[in-house]
Amino acid sequence: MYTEKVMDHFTNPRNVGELENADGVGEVGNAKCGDIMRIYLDIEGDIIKDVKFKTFGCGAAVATSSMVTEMVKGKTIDEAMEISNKAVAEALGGLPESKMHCSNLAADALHKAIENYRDNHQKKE
Amino acid sequence: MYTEKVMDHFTNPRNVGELENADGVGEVGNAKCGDIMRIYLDIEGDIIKDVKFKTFGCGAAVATSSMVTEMVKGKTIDEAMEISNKAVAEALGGLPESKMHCSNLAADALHKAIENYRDNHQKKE
Amino acid sequence: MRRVYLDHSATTPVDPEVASVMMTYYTEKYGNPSSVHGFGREAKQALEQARTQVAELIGANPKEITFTSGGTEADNLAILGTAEALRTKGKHIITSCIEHHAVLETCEHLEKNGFDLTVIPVDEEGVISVDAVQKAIRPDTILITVMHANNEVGSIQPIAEIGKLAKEHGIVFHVDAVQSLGKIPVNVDELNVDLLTVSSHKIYGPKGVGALYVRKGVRIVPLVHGGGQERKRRSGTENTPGIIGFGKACELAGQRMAEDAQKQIKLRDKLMNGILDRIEFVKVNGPLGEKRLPNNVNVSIRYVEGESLLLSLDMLGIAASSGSACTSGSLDPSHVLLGMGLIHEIAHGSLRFSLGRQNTEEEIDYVLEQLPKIVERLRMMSPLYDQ
Amino acid sequence: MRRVYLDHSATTPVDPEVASVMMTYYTEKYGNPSSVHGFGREAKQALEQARTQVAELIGANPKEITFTSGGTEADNLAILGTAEALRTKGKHIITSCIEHHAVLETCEHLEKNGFDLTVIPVDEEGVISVDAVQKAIRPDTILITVMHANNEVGSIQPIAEIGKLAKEHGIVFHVDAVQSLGKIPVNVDELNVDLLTVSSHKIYGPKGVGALYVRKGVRIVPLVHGGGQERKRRSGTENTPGIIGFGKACELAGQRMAEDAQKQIKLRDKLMNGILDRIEFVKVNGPLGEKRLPNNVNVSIRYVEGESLLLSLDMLGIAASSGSACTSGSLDPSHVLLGMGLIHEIAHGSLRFSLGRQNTEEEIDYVLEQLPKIVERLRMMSPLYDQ
Ligand SMILES: Cc1ncc(COP(=O)(O)O)c(C=O)c1O
Ligand SMILES: Cc1ncc(COP(=O)(O)O)c(C=O)c1O
Ligand code: FES
Ligand code: FES
Repeated sequence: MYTEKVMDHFTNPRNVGELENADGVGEVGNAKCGDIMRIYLDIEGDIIKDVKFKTFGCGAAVATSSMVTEMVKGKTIDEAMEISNKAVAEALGGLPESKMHCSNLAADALHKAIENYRDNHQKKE
Repeated sequence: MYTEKVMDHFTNPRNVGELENADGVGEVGNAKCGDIMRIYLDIEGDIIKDVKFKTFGCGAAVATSSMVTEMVKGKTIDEAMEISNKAVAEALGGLPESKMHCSNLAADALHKAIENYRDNHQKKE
Repeated sequence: MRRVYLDHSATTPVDPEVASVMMTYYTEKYGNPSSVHGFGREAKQALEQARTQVAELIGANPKEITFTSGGTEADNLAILGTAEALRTKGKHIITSCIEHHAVLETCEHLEKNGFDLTVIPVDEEGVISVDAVQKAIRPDTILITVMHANNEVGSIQPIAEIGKLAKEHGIVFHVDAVQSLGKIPVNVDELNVDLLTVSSHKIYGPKGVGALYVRKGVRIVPLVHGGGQERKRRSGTENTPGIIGFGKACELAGQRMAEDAQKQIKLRDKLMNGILDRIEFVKVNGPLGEKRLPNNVNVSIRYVEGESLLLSLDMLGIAASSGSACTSGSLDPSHVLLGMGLIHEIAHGSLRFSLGRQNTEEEIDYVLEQLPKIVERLRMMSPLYDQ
Repeated sequence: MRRVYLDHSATTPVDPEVASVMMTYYTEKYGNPSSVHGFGREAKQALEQARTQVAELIGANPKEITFTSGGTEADNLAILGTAEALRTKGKHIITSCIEHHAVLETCEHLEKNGFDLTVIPVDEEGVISVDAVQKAIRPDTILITVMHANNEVGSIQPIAEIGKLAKEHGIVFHVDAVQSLGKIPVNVDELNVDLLTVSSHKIYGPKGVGALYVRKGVRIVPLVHGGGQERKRRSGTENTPGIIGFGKACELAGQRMAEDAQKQIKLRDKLMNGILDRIEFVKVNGPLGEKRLPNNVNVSIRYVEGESLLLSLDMLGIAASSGSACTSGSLDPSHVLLGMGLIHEIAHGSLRFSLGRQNTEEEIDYVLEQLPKIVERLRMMSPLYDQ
């Protein structure tokens, strides 16, 4: 059902955890299944320096969470905003049709965390 | 499906054939399936001395034909008139439910042959 | 006792290769294909491989294959499922008078429930005329259902042409290919069909498995509701070992079809000609040559009755049938033979031999040696045979 | 890799004795039971023996058994067949909120087609109240359909009492006994049922076979039309090897039931108590003791999600399920757990282990060793677990 890459990220998820004093935090619940993801970003200048996640969800949810943190590390926030759920699914070698919605979780949480950073940032300015 | 007795009478039917100058002949077609039986009787006094049959029909039709000829030989015609299709079927150790109608063929042909004999007989008197 | 099986149109033995594949899925790889774990995944994978094998044999896409519990259920799903899906569009259905009961009874069930049914007659060889179908088409016709090859007399129907007609008129076209599969080429595109029924136990696969081909875009309403298996078209835990066996049987059928046909045509003609040579007052039913299935012999033997013939053959170990297996328990002579214009009495004395992969020349010789004696004996008993 | 199968409520392996009986009927005694000849007769005989074996296990007469392609089809036949037979008498049907999809979806299909449906709730242990059924009965109620034991939480229902109610009101009573058969006694007279569904692959028989018990005198309209097999109740060439396997499985189930139950209750309680001892924030779903199936363990493990649990167990060779096998592909948490009042999040983290004949103490020890580590790992990942 899942690709090897998905299973790898599920078994050894990268960047699990929290960041104290994160610059941006995003949490979303998946409208379709009720699963939940939270993402933490440390941002320096425009660059995502560090990233961590916590996920309550299915195998695909965990794997996409892990994958998205890998994908954004070192990217600018503008670049990160461009990452779509499709791109995450592709990076994992694809997801079963019925599991495509799971990749929304990671992409949405990421974008929400960046927006949260921007909100905080703008306020500080 | 058929009892051993049915198969025995089907394989080695008794009294197959015709009687030239028979005292009574009866032929019936089975209303249900279109099969046909003809029975020939030689009668002396009231006693059935000889009997033969010809049948175009299923295994049960052949077996009941054979059985009925065995049953009537030596009987009086009144006794023979009493033989029911049920009695023939029982003498064969039973017939499958869907084949019970086949026993009508033999009983009906027998009764018709006796009536035919009575008709001839009465005319002669 | 010698046993000669000549009733392959009723059912076939399971090929040993097929049986051994199935065994593994009964006792070792027994997972439910809907399950997430490894047992489930290995079953699911094999299930999908079988789908591909079935699809390949009929030139379809695996996604267009819905597994069912047999040919009968697939016929029902096609006909009832289409009627339900299109009931607001129209109420007229066209079929033929030589269909299997799985089609005829289902159509008649719909007729009782408000649908209109036109039953196309056949010619004396048991072949439907394309013209007659064309004339039967009405603006409210929603379905044409016709068989590819007849199970009793082996007549092959002009499916591609009827399919062309159906397409021109935008009518859903269902074909029962239970008897043709594995014997002659069956290709859903060449035949222009929308729905096609196949059954496993007629091609050396297990009983209780069949499939309905549903062309992409064609909508049918399911018959059986539940867990939503088979893309919601057919609920119920999948009969994985059976389906896997069916898949394997399709693969083997594809490989062996040409060779099987060649061999069986030879035996068929030997048997048919042998009977005609040795027994008087015999009539062959169905077409000769190209328009006949490679494995079908059907003859009417005058003055004798079918069941008596069958029983007599059976006592010598020869398995044949009179009409189709399903109807041989009934009292009416075959609706197919009557539909071809045979009178009751002659239809009654008909015999079908259907050949299979394992039959040999010696077996045919044995039948040709025994059958004349049986007929002789029964004719001596027959009040109709006064010659 | 070690493989521990704890998903017997989804499906079971075929018993080797059953498989070997079936084999003969695939490759040697392969006749069509409708055929007149010897091949047909030997198949027919075995078919009828199987009917007797199934009937005996549930205290029925063999004539009251109709074979189908599985539990799902039997449920559909019971419900749709009764609705069709009694549609002029009334349109009201009663069922429960914890039924299998084969029942629920079928009832909902009828609801869409003009029938009235009352869905009875359950208590927090997953048990239906007889009182609630009584209150739901209307003058136009034609059918009550309720399961004997639930497939997810193992709760056993007060069937005999509901049956008594149904009888008093002259309402047809259907019971889905797919999960109880072979695990606890099932007797159609003691349970007061008119129709009862059983399935082969849950009791170490083959997939793709089931049966509907139809009490003498109860009328149902067939679902599948054709050759008129199964006393016209279910057309289609009989899956003889499958049915024969089912018959054998019923015989074995009758012999082994008491011993199986005793052994599995011990393992069940060891597993359930072991989990409660070793893992925090765990809740057992379903009743304890007598009212629970001997082989069912169902727990909700807070702060973790079901599929992640399953995948993690699977990587260690442990096969379990989350909800029923059929629903584990879907996104919604189990309708049964929600029906019992669990909130979405907790229902989501539920796990079912279902024991079988072959399971051992060592296997349970292995699960008890691994599961806490898995839960620990997943909780560390969970945004809900902040303790
Ligand atoms: C032409 C035809 N259609 C349908 C069927 C029914 O298929 P099954 O036996 O798989 O139910 C048969 C055989 O019985 C058949 O010969
Ligand atoms: C309670 C219940 N009813 C019906 C079914 C369906 O039976 P089958 O899998 O034979 O279609 C199942 C199992 O899937 C079940 O657990
Ligand atoms: S099912 Fe919820 S995220 Fe995958
Ligand atoms: S079927 Fe005609 S007499 Fe038996």
